[in-house]
Order: sequence, then structure tokens, then C-alpha cells
Amino acid sequence: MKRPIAFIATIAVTAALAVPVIASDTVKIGALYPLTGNSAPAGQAAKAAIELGIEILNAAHPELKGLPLAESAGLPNLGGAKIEVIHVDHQGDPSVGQQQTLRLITQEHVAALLGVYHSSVALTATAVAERYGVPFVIGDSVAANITQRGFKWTFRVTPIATDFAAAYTQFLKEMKATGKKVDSITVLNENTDYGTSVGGSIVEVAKKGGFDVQQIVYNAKSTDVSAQVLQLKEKKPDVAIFVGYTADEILYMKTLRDFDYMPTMIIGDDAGFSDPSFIPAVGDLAQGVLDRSAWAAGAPGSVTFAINEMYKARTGRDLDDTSGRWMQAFLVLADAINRAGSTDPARIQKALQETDLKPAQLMMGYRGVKFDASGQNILASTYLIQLQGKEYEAVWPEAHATAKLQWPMTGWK
Amino acid sequence: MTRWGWLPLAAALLAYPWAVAGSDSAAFLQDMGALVLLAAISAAAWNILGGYAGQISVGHAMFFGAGAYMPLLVYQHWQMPPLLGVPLGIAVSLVVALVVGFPTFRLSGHYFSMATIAVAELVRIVVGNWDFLGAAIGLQGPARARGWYDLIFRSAVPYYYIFLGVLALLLLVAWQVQRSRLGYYLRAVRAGERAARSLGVPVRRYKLYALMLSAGFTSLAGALYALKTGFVDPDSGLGILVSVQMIIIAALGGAGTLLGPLLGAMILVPLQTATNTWLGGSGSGLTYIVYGGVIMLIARFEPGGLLELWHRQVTARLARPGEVRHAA
Amino acid sequence: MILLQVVVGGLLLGALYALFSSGLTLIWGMMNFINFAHGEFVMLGMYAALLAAAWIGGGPVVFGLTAALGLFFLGVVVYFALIREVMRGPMLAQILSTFGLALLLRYAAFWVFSPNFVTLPHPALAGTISLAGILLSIPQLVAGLAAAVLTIGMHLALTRTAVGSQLLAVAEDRNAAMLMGIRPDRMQALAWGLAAASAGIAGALMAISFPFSPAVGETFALTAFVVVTLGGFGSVPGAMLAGLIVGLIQALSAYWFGPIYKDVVVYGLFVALLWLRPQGLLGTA
Amino acid sequence: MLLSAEKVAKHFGSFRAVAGADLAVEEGEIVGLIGPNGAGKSTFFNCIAGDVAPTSGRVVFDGIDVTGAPAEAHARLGIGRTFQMPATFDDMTILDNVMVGAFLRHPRRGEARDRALEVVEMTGLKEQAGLRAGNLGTPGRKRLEIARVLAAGPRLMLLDEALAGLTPGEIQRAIELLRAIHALGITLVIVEHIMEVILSLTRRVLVFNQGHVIASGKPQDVVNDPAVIEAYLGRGHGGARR
Repeated sequence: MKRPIAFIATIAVTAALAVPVIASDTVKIGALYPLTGNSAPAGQAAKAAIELGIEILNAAHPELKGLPLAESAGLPNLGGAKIEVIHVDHQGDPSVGQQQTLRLITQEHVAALLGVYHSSVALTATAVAERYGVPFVIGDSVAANITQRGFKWTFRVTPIATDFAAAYTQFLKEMKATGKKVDSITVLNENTDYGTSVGGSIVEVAKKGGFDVQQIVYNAKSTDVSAQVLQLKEKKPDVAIFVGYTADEILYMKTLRDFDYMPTMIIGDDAGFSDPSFIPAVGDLAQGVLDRSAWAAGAPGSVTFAINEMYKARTGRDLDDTSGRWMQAFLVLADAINRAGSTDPARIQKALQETDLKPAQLMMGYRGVKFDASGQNILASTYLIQLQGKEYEAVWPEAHATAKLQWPMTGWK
Repeated sequence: MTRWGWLPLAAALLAYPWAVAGSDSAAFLQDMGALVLLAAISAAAWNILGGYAGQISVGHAMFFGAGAYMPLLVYQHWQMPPLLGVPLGIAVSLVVALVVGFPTFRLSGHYFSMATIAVAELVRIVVGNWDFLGAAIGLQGPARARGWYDLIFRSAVPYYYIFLGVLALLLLVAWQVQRSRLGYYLRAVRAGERAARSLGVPVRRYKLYALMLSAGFTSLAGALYALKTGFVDPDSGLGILVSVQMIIIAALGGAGTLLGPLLGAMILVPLQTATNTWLGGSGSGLTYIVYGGVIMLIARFEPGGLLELWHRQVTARLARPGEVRHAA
Repeated sequence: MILLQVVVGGLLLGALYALFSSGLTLIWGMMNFINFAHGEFVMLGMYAALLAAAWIGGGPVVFGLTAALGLFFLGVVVYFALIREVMRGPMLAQILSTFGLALLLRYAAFWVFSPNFVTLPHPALAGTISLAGILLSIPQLVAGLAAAVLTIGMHLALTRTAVGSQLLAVAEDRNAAMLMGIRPDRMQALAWGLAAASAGIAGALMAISFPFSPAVGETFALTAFVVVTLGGFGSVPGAMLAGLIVGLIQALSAYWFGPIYKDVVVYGLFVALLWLRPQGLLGTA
Repeated sequence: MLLSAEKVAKHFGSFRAVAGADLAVEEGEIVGLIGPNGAGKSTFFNCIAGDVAPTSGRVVFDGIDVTGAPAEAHARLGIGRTFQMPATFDDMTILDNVMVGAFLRHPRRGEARDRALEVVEMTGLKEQAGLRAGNLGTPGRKRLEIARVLAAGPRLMLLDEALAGLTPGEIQRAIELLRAIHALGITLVIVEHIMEVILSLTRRVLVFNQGHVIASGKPQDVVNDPAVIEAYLGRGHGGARR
């Protein structure tokens, strides 16, 4: 009795799977960003990056040599099908994220999903995708537990909080080894999920690395940061690591100058330091600060430089790390869809599981893209870039450096 | 409302998930139906205090949050089914309601509103920094169902009917309240505390009753939210927008009426979803321009809520001389 | 010495709180009306300053005045287009209407100016001075002192001028004022104009040293609510005192207990005070 | 003695609204309280009705000391009152307004409703019972206040200018209503400017000025009391001249 059922089931499944292979001329992907609310700047920049990504994939771009799918128009394995992205605003609300994910899957019948910035929204949105069996590629949400729930349909390209913490600790250890005085660290993190998870990881990892670590937690919405700066001035750490958003980081730089206190080195954890308004606002005060980024535009002639120019032409701003990670995730997803040769979610899932991209095939400075069983990219990594003049230059690790590290920072002096 | 006027409404609500089942976007519409009911529950719960008794709380998120946090807390720390946290959440809400209500009910009007804002913000900030409660990162429910008792469903339909059941219960309670001495006293308190006292209404005590009832059901709404969403953090559970949403929905439909909150939810939630779906992707912020504009216009031109429109026509008919009818 | 530094910084910030709250308290006391869009007025003041700095140039005086004038105009328009009708309705309609207005204004700014953070170009105002060992940033000092002067000026204008006393007469008793030949409508429009203008100019002053985006209003609105309630509805000196106290408490608790506790302490004390003295510090029972 | 107020005083800051006033009312009496505007009559009423706690003095109702007890306790004991500015529940129907009063002695909805229907019948509001109270004019609202208090089953009713602003015809009907209420065995204390009402209803009148009782006695005598005339005319008030 069992066999015929199994047989019929197999046929049914095969038939069901076979249908989508007859390629439609577009592949639909749903992308969820925070386009309104407090995180709108990040969401909007990410959306612009995805739009650029679509253009790169759908039209032939022979100048972007080495970047998978860029040189051809559309997805070759699907008969040159174009990618269509449905942009959605999740408003930073976990419930809206859930609702819109459901809509994208059931109503728009997207082949895969992309998102999402807020870790809170990532948690709820990926759960819907898991229930419906649609791959969800995370571009930039860093909370560890997103990929720790045994989900089979969630893939995360970006490095996560612990990776950042490891990178900072590694960097500071190397500095110490070269004879620089790096003993005490103070972490200033804002107190929403981003700052809490990244700040907490740094404190934990750096302590294990043998550093004397202190932590100052604050609310990024405050109009005044002098109390924190005064505390920092009292603690006098060798290195201060800032984990915060835009307005607060700009205020920190100004207030540090006002109170005339400069640590030997400041490391900014992306976000605020990478915001395009950071350099115009406080670039002259923050000379020599380090920023975490897996993105570097690189030298003229390189693929990344060309991408940055294209982005600038669209938005008038440089591509930053956050948007870069989104775009990279989108390219990884497109590559998987192409390899799957199908818009069937299960095949895309399988292709994602088999992803093995080399550094040369990436626009971001990861060591590659390869997912473990939990869906986390085990080759994700990051650079440190340093503000020298009006631009950030990659300074660490040395293999990727475009400029020499300046130590200590010079700030406003 | 005529005696059996609610029947078609009830039938429509019962049939809704089936009615849309054939549609292209069945799952999405069913999910939205559940969200409408959830919003209606919160708003109807708020309405008991804010509508009937006229005490405008802008801090009901603290009760909603208590309801949303407890189920996920018992799961997070002890792997218990979230369902077990529901009564706990209600209990916490009632305690909070007593603690908040007792002193603040000496205050009237805007002072009460400000006090509730302040307490709710205080709770949000404290929870946002309290590791046991997940701090800023929030709490998660089970990632996948371990059994029916986790109440995790792929489809929104079971949630829809659970929410509908709770809403029916709440409306039944509200209806009973409205008809009973409690309801009359609450409306008297809203209309004028001094006059109410002069007629023997123990104002503070009745306000407290209304608050407890309102807090309990708001907490239940929070619990249902957490069960469906599987996640809560300080913003989504305790943020000021959670409170404001309840007020807007109740006021839009008609505060102090039985079906106003449901009507408000039936209009506002689809409006929010539709504006976000159609306009949100552009990223221009048009979603909120439209949403804010609509709210403003309704407040400007129909300050008593949309149910008032209907009322004006019906009361004109009902208030024939010699015939005694109830307007509300 | 550091403590003194914290105190001075807190007071300077508090003066700004006092300025934008004094506008809110005026209409609150006068019309028993909560304006949930007040924070958005502050935000728009910041953008008005930005536009003025870009188009007209000049120092804080220029863009402060531009913000004040622009917002005064907006306040009057809002009064005639919306508030005049809504204030006759129930309190809920008031909350609803100004909340809708807040969203509308916030996202209109979002649409026009993009959600990104911007800062004001301010070459004329930069650097720090050291006063008896206390380091003060010049922009903050200018903003704080200007705010204090403006708030006191507003109080004097209300109590010492003919128009001011007419305004207060309407606040006191609308009907009696009408009998005295004062037109409440005009006075209320004026109050909305003044309220918006004070918020706008406070925004302009804060913009000197504070990066802003269309979303900043919410923080200010909550602060203003606390300040106004603390000071007593309708009392400009109350708002002044309460603004300074809130600024001071925030600074001290951030310094003593850690930055995340500053709002906890403010709200906690606020709730406690409401229980002990519901009419506010300088309000009348 | 049904009600006795002894040396009741109420100060607002330095202003003495009521400065040691006495009032004793026997069961079944109708007592009038007159005096110029601002004499402190309403504040004195508020003290008796528990609306404000007197600064000093004592209020005893039916042998129970009610000084400083909340207004609702006064109402439960049987002191009902109306307000100078009518405080009807404007969003509620007239019947519902009366039912709020009726609920005090009849917790069940049905009984409260029956009682309220009786009262609206008696007070002549039956025709409009389904209308919202906000639709009534001042005379209607004053009548509604009386009905509401009546429904609460008081033994003593304090009427604060319940007939002000009425036309002569309406006054006549109101006087009849008050007589009918009195006939139910309810004691009345009325504050009134209209001497016609005082003269036709009351046997005993107290005159209030500047927080004191300056005269008391039969209405006709009091009206001719030089001190009373002085109190009114001296302040340029003509209300008592007739």
C-alpha cells in the first residue's frame, strides 16, 4: 500500500517542481527595508543599492569584469530572464514585516526574499518565510540568534556581531604586538538592539582577548552627550569603540573636541561613522578615526570603484558599508537563482546551500560566501578603514590596505 | 442599534476567512483580518476606560506590553508554552493598573493623560535596559510549534477565530457594562465628575474598575499579539505608538460606543496596510502623509468618530416624540 | 570641577527645553489643548534654519528669525485651518487631529528633505571658551543664553504689554474677555503663532550644534510634555523653571548613574511629583 | 433636626468665601437662602453637599457628622443638590441622565429604569426622554437636574438657583413641581434670586452676605429688613426689589 502512494507523491512533486522551470521572463524577488521611521536613511540607501544591483544584472555590464552575472544581461540559465524586485517598507515594525513577507510570498509569489536591517523584523519575517518554504537572504541584520533557530530557509551573507568583535580584538592585538600601547578599551554603545548586541559582543570578546574593557551605554536619541564624554575623559582609555547611530556619533566628535579629549584611537562600528553625512559634518574633527567596513571603493579601474561611481551617479552619495552588504546579498541571491536555473524556491534554497563564491567574485571584502548548516556565511569578514583627509581608506588587514594606518589618530589637531 | 442589527455583522465576521479564501491573496487577506480583530480588541479594551469613562490614557502600551511580554518570557526562560504566560500577563497588568490608577485618578483631564504617558515611557525605558526581559533585543517565541499548545499556525485563520472569540467576549462584556450601573456611572463620570459625585457615584472607585477591566483586556490583546507575532521588543510592545494606535482607532470609529472600536479598526488597519503596500515601496514617506492627513481630516470634520455619522441619521428617526429609545 | 561642567551644560540645554516648552504651555493653558505636533514645529524650525543658512546666509540671528517667522506663519495657518474647529470638539478629537498633523508634517519634511541627517553650516560659531576652568562650546552657550533671553522676553511680553495681557485675559476667561471687546479668535491665533515661533526658534538654535532629520520631533514633544506638566499648564515661568530642572536632572543623572538612566530619573521624578503636587511646580490648584 | 451646619467656613487662600455660617433645617421644611451675587451661597451649598470640604465647622445630617466626607457619601445619605450652572450629562439621553440618579437606590437596571420613567413623567420630561440632554435649553436642563436628583431618592434637596433664567410661565410650573416634590416628604433648601419663588414657597429665609448669615426669619419680614436692603442695594443689585 505504501509504495503506490510514494510513487504518486514523487510524480506529483516532480511535476510541481517541473512547472516553474519553464522560465517566465522575469524573476520576482521581494525586498523589505525600513523606508520610513528612524532607520529610513539606511533603508533608503539600501534600496538605492538594490536598484543599482538590478540594473547591473539586467543590463550587460562588461566593465564589471569578474562580478558574476554582471557581464551578461539577465540570468543566462533562465534564458536571460530579468530580475524584478518588489520593494516594500516594513517600517521597522516586526508585525508589519511579518505581514508584508506574507503578502510577498502569497500574493506576489516571489521566488525569494531579501532584507531587512532591524534584527527584530528579521526574526519575525524569516519565520514566515520558513513556514512557507521561501528562501530569505539577510543582507545586514547582525543579531546572532537570527541564524540560530534551525531554520532551513534563512541565509545570512553579512558578518555578525561576534565577527565584528573578533575583528576588533584581532586588530588591537596586532597593534599591541607592534609595541603600541593598547591596554584599556571603552565601548560606548547605544541601547537599542543594534548597539546592545554589538557592544555586548565586543565587551565579551575583548575581555577574553586580555584587554581591560569598560562599557558606557547610552540612548542614541539624546540631544546631549557631554555626560558620556566626561565619563570617557575620566576613564582615559587607549581606544574608544563607538557603536551608535548618526546624530549621536556626530555629537560625540563635536563634544570630544569641545572638551578637548582625544583617545589614542577611536574605532567606529559602521552605522553612524559610515553615514554619508558623517564626513561633511565632522570630517575635520575626526581625522584618523577607524571605521568598520567590508566595503572599500578601491582604486580607479577596479570593479568596486566602478560600482561606486554608478551609485554616486544615482544618489549623489558614496556607497557605504550597509548598502554595500545589501547589494552583495542581492548578488549572492541572484547568483543562486541563476545556478538553480529556476524560480522554484526549493531549488533556489539548494543552490544557496551550495554557494561557494571566491573573494574575487565579490564586491565586498569578505573572504568568500559559503553558508553553514544554519545559513550563516562562514567566510564573512570585515575591514577597518580610516578617515584620512576627506575619504576613508582601507588600512586593515594589510592585504587589503589601500593606505598606511596612521596611529594615533590626529583628530582636530 | 436595532435589537438584531448585530447579527449580519457577526455573520460577516464569521464568514470572512471563507469569503476571501477563493481570492488570489487569501492568506494575506486572512492575515489582515486577524490584524483588524486584534486592533479592534486593543481599541475596545482601551475604550472601556477612555471611551466610556472618558479617562484618556496615552499609556495603555504598558498593559499591552505586560500581556505581550509574559507569554514569551515563560517560554524564553523556562521553555513553557507561551499560553501559560497569558494569565500571568493579565495578573501583572491588574497589579500595574492598581499601582498606577490609585494615585493618578486624583488627577483629571490632561494630567491623567500626561501621567500615563510618563509611566508608560518609564516602563519602556526600564524594560529596554533589563536583561531578564530581553532588554532592547526583545523576546522570542518558539521558532516552530512543539505542539498545538504553542499556538503556531501557518495560516492566519486559527488566529482569526481565536481573536474573533476574544473580541466577541470583550464586546459582550462591554455591552453588559454599557447596560449596567457600571456603564451608566462611567458615562456620568465622563460627562462631569462633580455632578456624578452629587448623585452618589464613587468616582475614583468606578474609574479604578474601568481601568482594571480595560487593563485586563488590553493585556489579553498584547498576549494575542505576542502569540501571533512570536516576538516582542520594547518598541513593538511598549512604545508610545502602541498606545496612540488604540486611541486613534477608538476615536475614529467612535469612542464610548460599543462598535466604534471595531469600525475604527476595520477602516484604519486596511488603510494603513493599503497605503503601505501601494505607497510604501517608493520610500517617499507618502504612506504617512496620507495616513496622517486622513486622521486629521476625520478629527476636523467628524470629531465624534465615524459612528456618529450613522447615529445622526438613526437618532433622528428614533427620537420620535413619546417613544423612549436609547441613543447609545 | 567636572560636576560644575555638567551642571552648566545641563542648564544650557534646559534653557532650550524651556523655550520650546513655553510655546506649548501657552496654548495648553490658554485653550486646554494638547498639541502633539509641537515636536514637529521644533523640527521644522531646524529645517527653516537650514534653508535660511543655505539661501540667505548670515549667522544665527538671520536663521533664527527666519525660523521664528516661518513657524509663526505656520502656527497661525494651523490654527485657522484646523484647531479653531477641532477645539470645539471632544478632547479625543484634539489628540487625533494634532497627532495626524504631526505625522503629516514629519513626513512632508521627510519627502522634501529626505530622511537623511543634516547639519547646519556654521563657520561663525565654533570652538570653545574656557570660563574659570569650565569648557563651554560656543554654539551651545549662544543657543542656551539666547533661549533663556527669549523665554524671559516672552514672559515679559505676555505680562507687560497690552497684547500680552489681552492674550492672558482670553486664557483666564474667554467670555469675560469677549465682553471686554477682545476677540478671542485673534488672540488664540496669535498664541498658536507664538507657540510655533518659539518652537521654531528653539529648533533653529539647537540646529547650530545638533544634527537633525525629520524624525527628531518625537523626542522633543515628549520632553515638552514633561516640562509643561511639571511647570504647570499655562505658566511660562513654570515652563522656564521646569525646563532648567529637567535639563539639570538629565545631565546630573546621566553623569552619576549612567546615560541610560537620565530619562528614567526624569520620568520617575515626574510621576512622583504628579502624585505629590498635581498642579505642577508653579501651577495653581 | 435633619440638617445642621455649624460655623461652617471655607477659605480660598486669603479669601473667605464662607466665614462661619450656621444653618439648621427641620425635616419637611422649605428654607430659602438669598443674598447678592458673590455672597458665598454656592460655596456654602458646596460645603453642605460635600463638594468641597469646609475649612472649619461641622455639618451634621440626620445625626451623622458628614463634615469633609466625599460628595457621593452625602448623596447616599440622602442629600441631593443641583448646580448653579446646570451640570447635566450632555452626551447622554434625558432618561439615561435620570437613570444615573436612580441607580443609587436601585442597582438593577430594570428597576432603575422604572424609577427613572416615573420621575420623568412627574417632572414633565417624558416627551423628550429619548433626546440627548445637550439638546435641551437652560430651563430644560435645570428641570432635568431636579429630576435626576429626585430619582436618587434624597431626603433633602439643595437647589442652587434652579429657577433662574426661566420665563414667568415656566417659573409657575417649576414652583408647582417643587411643591409636588415637597409633598413627597422631601425637605428643600433653595437658593434663589427671584423673590416671587421665595415668597410663594418658603416659610423661612436666611440672608447671606459676605460669607455670613446677616438675617433670618419669615420672608416678608426679611425683605423689609434694612440690613438686607442695604446688602442688596449697597452693592447695586436689584434682584431683591419686589
